[in-house]
Order: sequence, then structure tokens, then C-alpha cells
Amino acid sequence: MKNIYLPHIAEIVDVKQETSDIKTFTLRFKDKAVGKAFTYKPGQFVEFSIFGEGESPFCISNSPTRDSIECSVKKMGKVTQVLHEMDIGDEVGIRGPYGNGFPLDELKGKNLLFVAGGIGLAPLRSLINYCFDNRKDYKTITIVNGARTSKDLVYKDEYKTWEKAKDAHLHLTVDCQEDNWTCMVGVVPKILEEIKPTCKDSIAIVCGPPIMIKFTLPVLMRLGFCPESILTTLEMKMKCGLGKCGRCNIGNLYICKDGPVFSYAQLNGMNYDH
Amino acid sequence: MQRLITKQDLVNKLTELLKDFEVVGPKELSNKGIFYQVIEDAKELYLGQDFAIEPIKKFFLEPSSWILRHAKDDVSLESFPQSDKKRIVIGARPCEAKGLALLDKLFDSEYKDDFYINNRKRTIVVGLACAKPDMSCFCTSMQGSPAETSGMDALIFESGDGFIIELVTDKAKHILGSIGEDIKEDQKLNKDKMKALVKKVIKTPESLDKVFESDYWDEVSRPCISCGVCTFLCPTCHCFDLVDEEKKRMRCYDGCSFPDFTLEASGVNPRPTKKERYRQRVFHKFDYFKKNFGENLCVGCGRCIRHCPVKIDIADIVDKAPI
Amino acid sequence: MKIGVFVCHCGTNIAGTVDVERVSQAASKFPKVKHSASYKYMCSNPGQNLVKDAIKKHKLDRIVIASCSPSLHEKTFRKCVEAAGINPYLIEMANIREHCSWVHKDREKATQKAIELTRLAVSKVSRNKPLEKTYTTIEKKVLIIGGGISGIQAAIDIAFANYPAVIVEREPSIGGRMARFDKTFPTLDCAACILTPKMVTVSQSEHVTMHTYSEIEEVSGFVGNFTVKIRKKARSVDINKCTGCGACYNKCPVKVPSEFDMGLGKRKAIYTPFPQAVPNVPVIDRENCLYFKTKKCGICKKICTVGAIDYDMKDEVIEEKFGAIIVATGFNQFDHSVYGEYGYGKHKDMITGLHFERMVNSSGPTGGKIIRPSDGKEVRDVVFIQCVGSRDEQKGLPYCSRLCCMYTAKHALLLREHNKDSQAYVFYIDIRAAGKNYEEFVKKVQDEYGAIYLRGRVSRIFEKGGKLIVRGADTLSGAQIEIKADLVVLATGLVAQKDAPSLAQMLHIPYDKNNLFTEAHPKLAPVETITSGIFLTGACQSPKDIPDTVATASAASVKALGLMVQDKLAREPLIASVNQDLCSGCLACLKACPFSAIEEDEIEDRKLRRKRTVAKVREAVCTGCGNCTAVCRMAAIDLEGFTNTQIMEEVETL
Amino acid sequence: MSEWEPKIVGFLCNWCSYAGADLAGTSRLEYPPNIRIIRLPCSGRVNPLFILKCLSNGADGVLISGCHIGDCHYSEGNFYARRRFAVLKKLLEYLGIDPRRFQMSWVSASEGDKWARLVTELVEEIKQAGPNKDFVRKND
Amino acid sequence: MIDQIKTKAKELLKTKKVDIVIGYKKASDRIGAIPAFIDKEGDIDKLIWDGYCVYNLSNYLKDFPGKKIGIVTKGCDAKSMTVLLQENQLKREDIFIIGIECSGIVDEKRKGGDIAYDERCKGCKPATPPIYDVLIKEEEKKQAPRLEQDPYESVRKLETKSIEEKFKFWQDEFSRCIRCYACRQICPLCYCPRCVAEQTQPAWFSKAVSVEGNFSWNVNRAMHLAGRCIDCGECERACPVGIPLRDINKKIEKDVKELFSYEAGVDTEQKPLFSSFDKNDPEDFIK
Repeated sequence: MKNIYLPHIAEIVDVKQETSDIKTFTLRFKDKAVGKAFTYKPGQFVEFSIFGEGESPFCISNSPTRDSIECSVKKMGKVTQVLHEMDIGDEVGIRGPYGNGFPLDELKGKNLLFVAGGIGLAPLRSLINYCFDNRKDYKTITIVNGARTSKDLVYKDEYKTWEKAKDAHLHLTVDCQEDNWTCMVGVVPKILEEIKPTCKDSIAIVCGPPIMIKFTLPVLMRLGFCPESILTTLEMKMKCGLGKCGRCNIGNLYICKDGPVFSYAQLNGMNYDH
Repeated sequence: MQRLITKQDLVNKLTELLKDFEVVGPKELSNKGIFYQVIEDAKELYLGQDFAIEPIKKFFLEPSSWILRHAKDDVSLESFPQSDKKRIVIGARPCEAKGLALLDKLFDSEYKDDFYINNRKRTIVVGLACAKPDMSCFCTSMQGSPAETSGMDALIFESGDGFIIELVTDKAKHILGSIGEDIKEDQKLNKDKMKALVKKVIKTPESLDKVFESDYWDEVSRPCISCGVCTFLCPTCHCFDLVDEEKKRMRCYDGCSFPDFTLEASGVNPRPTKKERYRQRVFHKFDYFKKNFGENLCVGCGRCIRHCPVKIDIADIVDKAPI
Repeated sequence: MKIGVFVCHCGTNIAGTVDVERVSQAASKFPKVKHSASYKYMCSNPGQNLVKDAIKKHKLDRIVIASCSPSLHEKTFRKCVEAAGINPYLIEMANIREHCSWVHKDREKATQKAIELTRLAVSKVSRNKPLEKTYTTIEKKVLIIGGGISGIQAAIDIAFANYPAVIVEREPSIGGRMARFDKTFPTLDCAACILTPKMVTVSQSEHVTMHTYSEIEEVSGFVGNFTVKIRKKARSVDINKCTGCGACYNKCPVKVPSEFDMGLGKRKAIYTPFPQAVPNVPVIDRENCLYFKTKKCGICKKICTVGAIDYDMKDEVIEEKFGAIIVATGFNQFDHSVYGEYGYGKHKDMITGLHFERMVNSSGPTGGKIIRPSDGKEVRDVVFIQCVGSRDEQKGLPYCSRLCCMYTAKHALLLREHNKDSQAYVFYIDIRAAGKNYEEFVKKVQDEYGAIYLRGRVSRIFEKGGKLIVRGADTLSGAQIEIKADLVVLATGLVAQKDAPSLAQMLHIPYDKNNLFTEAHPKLAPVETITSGIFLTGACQSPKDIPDTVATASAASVKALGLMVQDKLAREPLIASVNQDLCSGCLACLKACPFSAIEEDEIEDRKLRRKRTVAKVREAVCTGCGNCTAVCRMAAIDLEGFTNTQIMEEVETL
Repeated sequence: MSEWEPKIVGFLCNWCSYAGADLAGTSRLEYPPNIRIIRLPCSGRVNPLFILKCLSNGADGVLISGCHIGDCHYSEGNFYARRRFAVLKKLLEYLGIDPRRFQMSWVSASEGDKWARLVTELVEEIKQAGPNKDFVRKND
Repeated sequence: MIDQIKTKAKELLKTKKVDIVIGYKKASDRIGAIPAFIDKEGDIDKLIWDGYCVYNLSNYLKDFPGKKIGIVTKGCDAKSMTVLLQENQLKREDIFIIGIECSGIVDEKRKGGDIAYDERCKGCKPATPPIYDVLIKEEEKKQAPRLEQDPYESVRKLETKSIEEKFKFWQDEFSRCIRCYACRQICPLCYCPRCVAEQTQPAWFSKAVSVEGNFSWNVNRAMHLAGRCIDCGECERACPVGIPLRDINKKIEKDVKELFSYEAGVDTEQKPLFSSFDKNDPEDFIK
């Protein structure tokens, strides 16, 4: 019998404190064969099991072009609390990857605009690094990344690489001015309006807190992006990850199975609770 | 293939089958009603027309079942061993069996749920046609009927002192084909006529899309007390939760009527009030599932109406939806 | 999470019965345990160093010490791990000595139990949270409620340490009961002579503020930060202008019975209770004052040269903050009218001990003459009856009032001193003279002053021929006795003040069925109350004589000063806290808190978009008993250090 | 398999009963090793759900022990506990849980001997009641 | 009498004394009743009153925060409002109680035969609500036969059984529990924002449909209603699988009365059972 709910064991091989409540865990499957068989696309997610506590879904935050599996986790509830107390050498369960990930083929040959807020950068980071690792497939890459304060910015180590890359622009912003802060100040939608990225041949990929998305979409529309060229990755209460347990639907689609990446056009046509 | 059998035939056959099979059927508990239970003695079987409170679903998708074992000490994982004992369910109603057919669509597709599939595979479902649908029944509006055989291996009809058994699948023919006698042409049942027994008829719109934002949902959901009666007793509701307890993981019923169902760890709840939750239930059954699988996720068994502590009538609500 | 387990041999105390090595090995296999070790004496310096080194070496973040009872060494190891950089609340102890090795003999079973106790501790510690001590500031001022000898002594002690004290006294003058006494047993010092200097000291101290003729209206806050509302009743005399010349009360035309003299003498409508009153500022008794009754008179105002009389003065409520409160409200006299057989009220020549004190006092209403109130004649035969109220569960008090034996003996002595021909008869049940030189004193009264002690109860008192006939039994001789007395003096017991319960409720301190305030512990915390920062002194807690009263006053002062000298008040973080999201606001916790440490709070519920009431813990008041957590149906209130999660984890691990 | 030994959970208040159990240790009073003590500040801290959790988790008996009435460190905690568990005890018995499985006692800090005696008796009683099979979570 | 209810409801809505009136209307089966929420004068005619108006409507009061509510209230329902007021869940000035001097309600579960009054009505002597703003009396002829018998008869019967029999009895009953929590949801006094049954930190008892999970849930429910349950009987009616929940509630009610002379829902100033004590509470069960 094949048990679709059965996770594989993975060991935590590295833990990085990103912010006061976000940690990035690097994982390695105990069973090497499982590790080899495990392939994923940017935007996909996995179900983490903490034995005795439960399961929680997290997107894989690094690119499949790199060797390790990384997930960034914000301390929120029961599972994440315990996960944050875990350390190198501890073991967790992983099943997945689930969901559809980003439509990589559609993105090819396009200008890419990444708009992220807070931990929303996690799923985008996977795609960003994927694009940098396949640089020739894409045109200009613009990244707008915001957080409440500079302390809440994630993946700080990688900003230099992103900045330096050819045809790439990184715009960092915090909500309010701080001492020793030299980048931009203001909420993400405001920054977008300032930098006016081109909509031509462009796809925008947006991920962040609901309030940011709410105010970013009209800005993108004003900038000329059509709903089809705005992608986002959604989060909602998920449990099984398999489209069976009945929680994460928006309309007749399940975020876990049919998402989590959706275009704004798709979402527009749907009735959902929010 | 239809055959004529006596009650004694049936009892004798079941007694014989009890040796190799686990037999599940309705039992009458005094003052409590009818319950599907594992039968030890064929005589315990209740083959009257009263409906069981719980649907037969619980023998396929259990209210709670262990799916994984994991030791806190040494990290090792294994599935819970599943029974492969052959099983015969007798007395399930056509609507409930149709519920199984609908659940098959979900659990036996894409990511296949072997726990459910195993329970299905090891079981022969012998239904009992409804001679006395009650005023909550509306199966005919859900493309069913008191003599529907979908999801079943065989169906028996009350006929005089005995029964007529219709053998649908080869499995059933193999096991039950030997009892009773062949039926004459004029004794055969007019199944279409039985449809008329069902008095409650509702119209179901092709899509509910247009009424999603209507205040109607606010109004109809107001009496709802957010309990789990309708979902737990529904032959098609299948939403579940995964819960770790001690060193095991369990799958147990959950329902969209519970406020906690979609409560996120951050405290956000996309369905914060009864309006959203009740609408989800109606839409899942009469819109979303239809979009995904082509059929309503409702069999018209009337359980949620019969047992709703505040008499909410989903059929009436769908019927009157302001399309 | 990296838990370290350290198992102690405690010499052979543990290792004699428990296989310590096996415990250590078993522990190393518990979930989340990264290191385990054992040592001969874990609490010794090398033992503690072993823990500290292991923490650093293995990057441990939680510690379990399997050794003795936490009551012995929990603090030790908290300090130890704190020194190694771990939050001191991330340790747990497994008690494998008192609860294991010392009570079991079977080595196998004891070892097995020790392993399981260690496992429990490991599971609990895995759910511990780092906690921080909280600090509150302290208002450097002490409130003393009551200005009798005990309040005065407390104020002097506090002032001596250069901290401000505020006395609130409801009478117009401080001095309390002691000011009414004549001489004091067993040394026969004159009460006024030893009290007055103390009153003066208090009045002159720059550190002491007195609010006389004032009462406590409301108390809120908690240790270090009490806010108290004090009602200063309208005195009708400006305390700042009055020189205390006394002209006003000399000229006042209204005479009323003096409360101070127990009605034996008279006072005016404007009066000071007694000549040595502090402050020496009169007060107008508005009920009896002609001006207030008829709007006529006004003599005092006319006569006052400094214009201190102010008929329009109103009650004033002031609010002050205090760091500590000393309750020194003293006692009342037992109401002996319940003893019908004595006929009190019927017989004019029957008085209480306190009357006798006033009568025998040379500055009292009779000028020191002991007379019959009925006819003013000097007395010869006086009967003293002890235990009026005391030790009489049926009609009076269950307890012994402790001082009646002594003051009666003193009265008998004073009687003979005042009148060589007099004769004292004392009816008693037992003589309780347990104090320094007390027994000797009583003996002296019997032997040298001829007082006749009769063991027994008085059954009836009636008048006959201008005398009071006291009929009783002498249980020692078995004889019926009848004494023709000129005067009968009742040694009434001591009871709580009438309004003691309402004050206790204001202060959130408990009181017993006799309305006496309850100390935090009868032996080990006799002047503390369960409300930290509130202390008891004197007879409000139980009947006390002057030395005991003064001693408890000083004790309470030391306790209060102990708070005053702190910069900040450190509080153990092992207290309750409310998860307001889960709280329904039913306030079952508030009603079940023995310490009134829970209050209502109003929060904006973002989900419901409206204000709602929830419970909130007053952290400085919470003592961490956890009663609230057990009455909370939604488990919204939890106790740090003993959280639901910790306890459930322990149970789960069984 | 060796002879069955009952498992008993004791919820003890820190100030009286836990200290009483400590005293039993200091006085070297022997008693059977079947009890596992969970230290709490006060008997008033014990939530009825703890008892259910113990029983469903395989404990054969549960004991709550606190200060004698009037001795509570928090002055009133044991009064509340007494009322709460009077109700629970009657309810459990009504629902068919052997009353021997859930007991309550007052043991002061000076009653080491009472503690030792109490545990000895308790273990004996629970041995007679037999293993808690009915209520316990099935480990399948 | 329904006219009296309607008139009152109309007046309340018209004068804006309340924003909404909670009452009863006909259910889709044309026999039973379903809670009605009337906020427009035009809908007032939907209101009904008959023996099928079984629900304890005070359960819905929490659904309209900040609104003024008029509510049709039977005697037992009003008692639960007393407890809600006691526990700070209601403001008296926010509700207008249209008290019904009820003559008993119908036993819905009874099959066939005549309409019978529900078991729970038989012990209910004063059918007059203890609190109300207006009282509407039912015609006398319809008064239900009130039994003078011992209200704890079935509890006592169970009490006399042996421990094993009791366990067997309750195990059979609880084994049918499907944890749908209808008993909780229908209870006006189960208003916790998040029930312990749903909490995960810690998980208080098993969510599994199992002996100990079902047992724990039902004991927990009973304990949380101790000294609060006013025996409106809705839990037992709502239970789809027929667990005799009132036999548990009544057991506690009886014990609490005997042990502490405590009765639930008596007045709004009453202290909760477990947030109070008497120094002389019995302790014969303590060693």
C-alpha cells in the first residue's frame, strides 16, 4: 500500500536566523535515494512534519538549481514554534513537493518584476535564483523587496549578488526611515510607483502580506500590467496538500493542488472568501 | 440480474458468509435508532425501512483512523497496517452507496488515498432499496432514486415476504448468485415507478456563481449553530483533519461548519462567520464539486435536514437560492 | 533544542540505592537530550562547573538536574546555569533522592523510578520558556492605619530610618487606647508618662505626617504602589492656625459626656479628647454644637484670636501613594450586655476595666478617686470579674483576651494603693500570667495587696441595701459565696473593631471569624498578610499587651523598611498570564483569585471589530498559586513555570 | 512478563504535600515506588482535565494532595480544589470509573509518615482495583 | 398569544428599541419551527408560537454583538440568560426579553402517536421566566402535565448500579458519540472563543472517536457546565445519536445541590460554583 500521507525523514543540516522570528532551515533526506528522486519547481511547497506536533506547509525557498532544500519559517503556531526550537541534527518529516510552481516556460524571454514583502520573498527567492542560474533565458530582472524595518528583511546575504548581476535591479525598502539606512523608504506600492518598472514584455510576480497585495495590484494595473501577467502565490490554511481535506479552496480550485501560483486573471474570475 | 430470495435465504447466506467475511449492517438500538454496526449474528440485522442515523460512509472513511506511527524517541515512520479482511455491507441505502461512488471520484483520483481504496476494495456493498422515503428525502433531485445501484454490488428490494436481489457486479454475482431462484419477467421491478415515492423535489442550478455575494447566505446561515451534525452525517462530506496524538498521526472528520476549520496559525480566518462557512458548504456540494467532477456532491439522503438541531434545510435553501 | 541531563550521586545518598550510571545512560536516549553525565556531588563547586562546562561544550540550552528536592537546590542550579548563559527558568529538577533513593530499597525498582522521574523532568523542561524577572518601582512612603501605640511605634521606627510615614487616625488625636490607661503592668509605669513622649516624637518628626480625624476611603494598587484615598473629616478648626490655647473649649457652653472618659466625665462641643492630645487642636462635634444645630452661638469663633474656627470646613478626600501599609487599628471592648445575669446597665455601680482606668487616673474625671458612680462615695469592697466575654464560646469569644488577668491584678493593686481600707475580690477561671514578671506581679497583688482571688463564675448580681450583692461559687472550696460590693468591675475581653471586615475587604486581606485580621503564617509570618506589602501590628491581629504590640509594630516596620530600601522590587516570573484571544471575559478567574490579582480589561477585538472585556493579571499582585488556571474553562489563563503545556507533557510522558 | 505494577500519578502542592513527601525521604520512610509526583504550586492549580489525561494515558490511579484546610500557602487554594474535585469524583464514579482510581488527600509538610502510609495504602487499593484497562487509550 | 408576541415585536422594532427580534418561524417541513431573525417590520408575520418552538434562543444572542435584541424567551431559556448575565456575556440593557409562560414543548424524537411533551418539561415547575421585560401567558387549557415526581429519578436509578454496570452503560452510550459537538454548539453557555476540544497547545484530550476521547470530551463538557447548566435540555435534543446527556448534567446538578446547596441561574449576582467555596464544604472524600 502506498500511503500518500507518509513523509520522508530529513535531517536539519543548517539553521539560519533571518529575523527575530524567521529562520531558514536547510534539509537533507536521510534516505539518499529519496533525496535523489526529490525534484521540484520554484513555487512548490512541502509539508513539514514535526513528530507529535503536526504538519505545516512551507514553500521551498531556494532554487532547484542549488543542491540543498531550504525552507524559511516564521514563528506562528504550534508547529513553527517547535520547529524554531530545533537545531542542526534534528529530524523532521517531509512530504511533497506539492502544487504547481511557477510557469517557467511562460516566463522565458520576459522582463521579470519581483515584488515581495516580508517573508513573501521566500517563494520568490526560489524563482529569482532559478532565473539567475538560467540568466540567458530572461531579460531584465527587477526586484522590489520591502519589510517593516530593516531588521525584518530576509536573505540579506544574497542582496549583493542580486544587485551585481547583469541587467538586474534590486530595490530595498523599509516602511519608515531608520538610522544608517541608505536604501528606499516607503511601502512597496509607493516604491513601485516611484520606480515605474516597464510593463512591456513583463511579468510581475507578487508575494507578501494581503494588505501589500491589495495595494500593489492597482499600482501594477496603472503601470500597464494586465491581469494575466501578474502572478502571485497564495497561502491559506492547508492541511493535506493533496486537494482532499477540503480547506484551501478558492472557488473550485485548491491552493495546494491547483496553486499555489495563480495569475491575477485567474483569481479575478473566481468567487472566494477573503 | 435479478433473483427472488426469501428472508431465510438471506439470513442463511449471511450466516455462512460470517465465517470469512466481516458483515456490516443496520442494527436497531432501543430508543436510539438504527446504526450500522459489525454484525455477529445474522439475526441481529435490521432490514426495516427506517434510516440509519449515520451513513455507511463511516466504514470507508472512518470518523478517526490512525494513518501513521511515529516514535518520538527514534525517528522512524510507518503506515498503519490496514485490514485486508473481506467485508460485506448489507442494507446500505442507494443514496449512501451513491455517496461512495462520489467519494471514489475524489479519493481514487490524482493522489490516490489507499486507506479509502482499500476499504472499498475489500467490501461488497449490498444495498436495500427504499420503499418509504420520508419527507426529507430528495434523492431524485440529485440524479438518484430509491432503487439506484451506483456504488453498489447488489441491491435488494422488499417484495412481499421476501426480497428481490439485483446483482450488479461480478463480485456480487460470484458470492450471492447462488441464493434464491430466478425471477420471472413479470415479477421484475419497475424501478422508475419507485422514483415517484420521493416527494421532495428541488431544482438545482447549473452554477451558483452569480449568487456568491448575495445576502441570502447571511440570512439562511443565521440559525446555524456551527456544529458538525450535517457534515458528519453526510454520506459525501469528506473533509478531514490530520492530528498528531502521542506517537501516532490520525485522520479524523472535520467540517466546514466549524469556525476552526480554516483558522490559520496567524489568527486569520478566511471564513470567519457562519455566512462564509455555510456558503462554502452549499457551494462545495452544488457548485465546486460539479465543476471538478461533473456531479453534485449531494445524494439527497436528507440526513442533514432530518438531524439538524435547528432544522436548516439545505434542499430548500438551494431550491430558493435567488438565481 | 539541546537538553543536558546531570545525575547526582549525592555521595551514597542516591548512588547507594539508585544505579546513577544507568539513569544517566537512559537519559542520554531521551528525545532532545544531547548530553548526560553524572557526578558525585552536583551541587558542589566542581559539580556546578561540570554543568557549566557541558553547557558551553555541547551548546546545551535546557538543563535537567536529577538530584535532591528542588526546595533545596533549585535556586542553586538556576544561578549555576544563568552563569553559563542559560535563562535560569530553563532548568528542571528530578527529585531522585527524597522521592526515590531514600524511600525505596529495591535497587532495580528505585533505578527504574529514577529514570522515569528524570524522563518526566526532561519532558517538562522541553516545554519550558525563558522567563524574566519583572521589576516594579517602590513608592518610598509607608501608610500606617491607626495612631495608637502600635501605629506610633511603627511611625517612629520608619522615621528613624529616614523614610516618610503617614499616620491615619480616625479620632481627633493620636494615642489610642493606651492614652486612657493609668498605670501599666507589671512595672506600674504611668501610661501617659511613657506614651506622651512618643506622641511628641511623632508629631515633631519631619518624616511623619499625621492625618487625624481621618479615615481610609479606598485602597487600590499593589505592593510598592498602593494608591490610597483618605477622607479628612471636617474638623471645623484650621489645624495650621490653631495655637492650642484652649480658649474655645473653655468658653463653649455645650457639655456632653466624654467618650475618652467612657462617659464618666464631660467634654465640650468643641474639644480635644484629652489634655495631652496630639495634635493639640480641638475639633467641633457638629452633632452637639449649638452653631450647627441652631446657627446661633458662635462663641468659639468670636473668641478665637487667630481665626482658626471655620464652620464651613468640608470633608476633604486626598489621594496618596504608598509603598507599604501597616495596619494598626487596635481593638474594641467586648459588649458585655449579653451577660444578663450581671445586669449591666441596670446597676449604676458596675463598670468595665476601662472605666476603672479612667477613674483611677489622677487626671481623670474623678481626679483619681475611686467612687461609686451612683452616689459618688468612695468605695471599699470591689468585686472584679474576669473573663467577661473571653473564653466563652456560647455567649462571647472563643479565645482568651490575654490581658484581662493582668489588668485586673493591676486594678486590684491600684485600688488598695488608693484606699488602704479597700478590699478587692477577684472572680477568675484561670490566671494566665505568662509574661516577664507577670506571675510575680499577680502573686504580689495577692500576697502584698490582699486581693482575694476566687475561682469561679458569678451567677447573679443584684442590688440590696445600696450595695451590689455578688453571688458566685468558689470552685476551690466548693462554697457558695456572696459579697456585698460597693463597685463591680468587669474585665471585658478584647474584640476586633466593628468595621474591621470592611477595612480588610478594602485591603484585600483575610480576617477570621472573630473579624481579627489574619497573618500570612501563624508562626513564620506573624506580621505579614497574604497581600504582600501589607503588614499587621498590635491587637487588630489578636489581643496583645503593650510590649507585644510595640514588638509587632517594630517587626512590621522592619518588614515595611525592607521594601523601602529596595531600588526596585524583583518579582518571580512564575505568575499567571492571560491569552486574551482565548479569554471570553467570564471572569471566573477574577472571582476565584484569593489575592484579587485579576482585573477586568477592555480590548479591541479585531475580529469582532468591537470592544470586549477580558481578564488581565495584575502582575505585581499575583502570587502564582494557579487557582485561576483551573477555573478557566477555555484555558485562556496559564501559569508560567507550571503551564498547561508543561503539565500535560509530563502526563503524556508517563 | 513480570507482575503488573500500578502506575500512579500524584499532583502535589509545593508547600505542604511535596514537602511532606520530602520529609518522608529525609526520615527514610519506605513506601512502594509506584507513584510519580508532579509538583505544582497549589492543589488549586489542578485542572480536572489533568485527571482525565492521566487516566486516558494509562495511569492506574491519580492522587491530588494539598495542604490541610486552613494551611494553604495561598490561604484559599485548597478550598477551591476541594469543591472542584468533590464534583469530579462523584461524576467519575457515576460514569463508572472505579473511585479508587481518583483520590485526594491533605498531607502537611510535617506529615512524612502520613505520606508514606498514604502511598502504601493507595498502591494496595489500586492493586486490588487492577489495571486501568477500560478507560485507557488503546495502543493499536 | 402569537398576536401579543407580534404586537410586541412590532412595537420594539418600530420604536427602534431593538435592532432585531429573535423568535420562531415555520420550518421548511411546515410542521417544525426554525429560529427566526426579524429585523424588518414586514417580516413580523413570519413569527409563530407553538409546541415545536423548542430551541433555546439565547444561544443566538452572541451572534449580534453591539446590537439591541428582542428575544422570545421560555422559562428555561431565561435561566440561561441569567447565567450569561452572571458571566458577563450579556448586557441586560441590550436585550429585551419577551417572556413566554411556556406550557411545555414537544418531544420531537418521539415516533408516531400523539404529540407528547418533552421529558425535560416534566420537571420544570415554574414555567415563568425568572427575568423578563414583558410576560406573555399561554392559554391555560394547554398547560402541560407537570409531574410531581423526583426530577432526579433516572439519575438515582443509575447511581444504584454497580461500577461495572455504570461503565458498561456509559461506554455504550459514548461509543456512539461522533464528536460533532452539536451538544456544545447548541448550548447557550458554551460560548468559549475556542473550546479546549479544539486547542492544540496543549491538546487536552484525544480528538479520536474512541472510548477515552469520547469519555474525556463528555466529562469535560459536564464539568464545564457544573453549577452553570440550567437544564434546558437542548444538548440532549441536539445529539444526533441519542446520548442521554441530561442524565449527566442532572447528576452534577443534584450533587452540587446536595453538597453545596448551589443552584445555577438563580440570580445574576451569584458567584460561580467553582469560583467560590464554603469553609465547611464536605470533605469526607479526602484522606
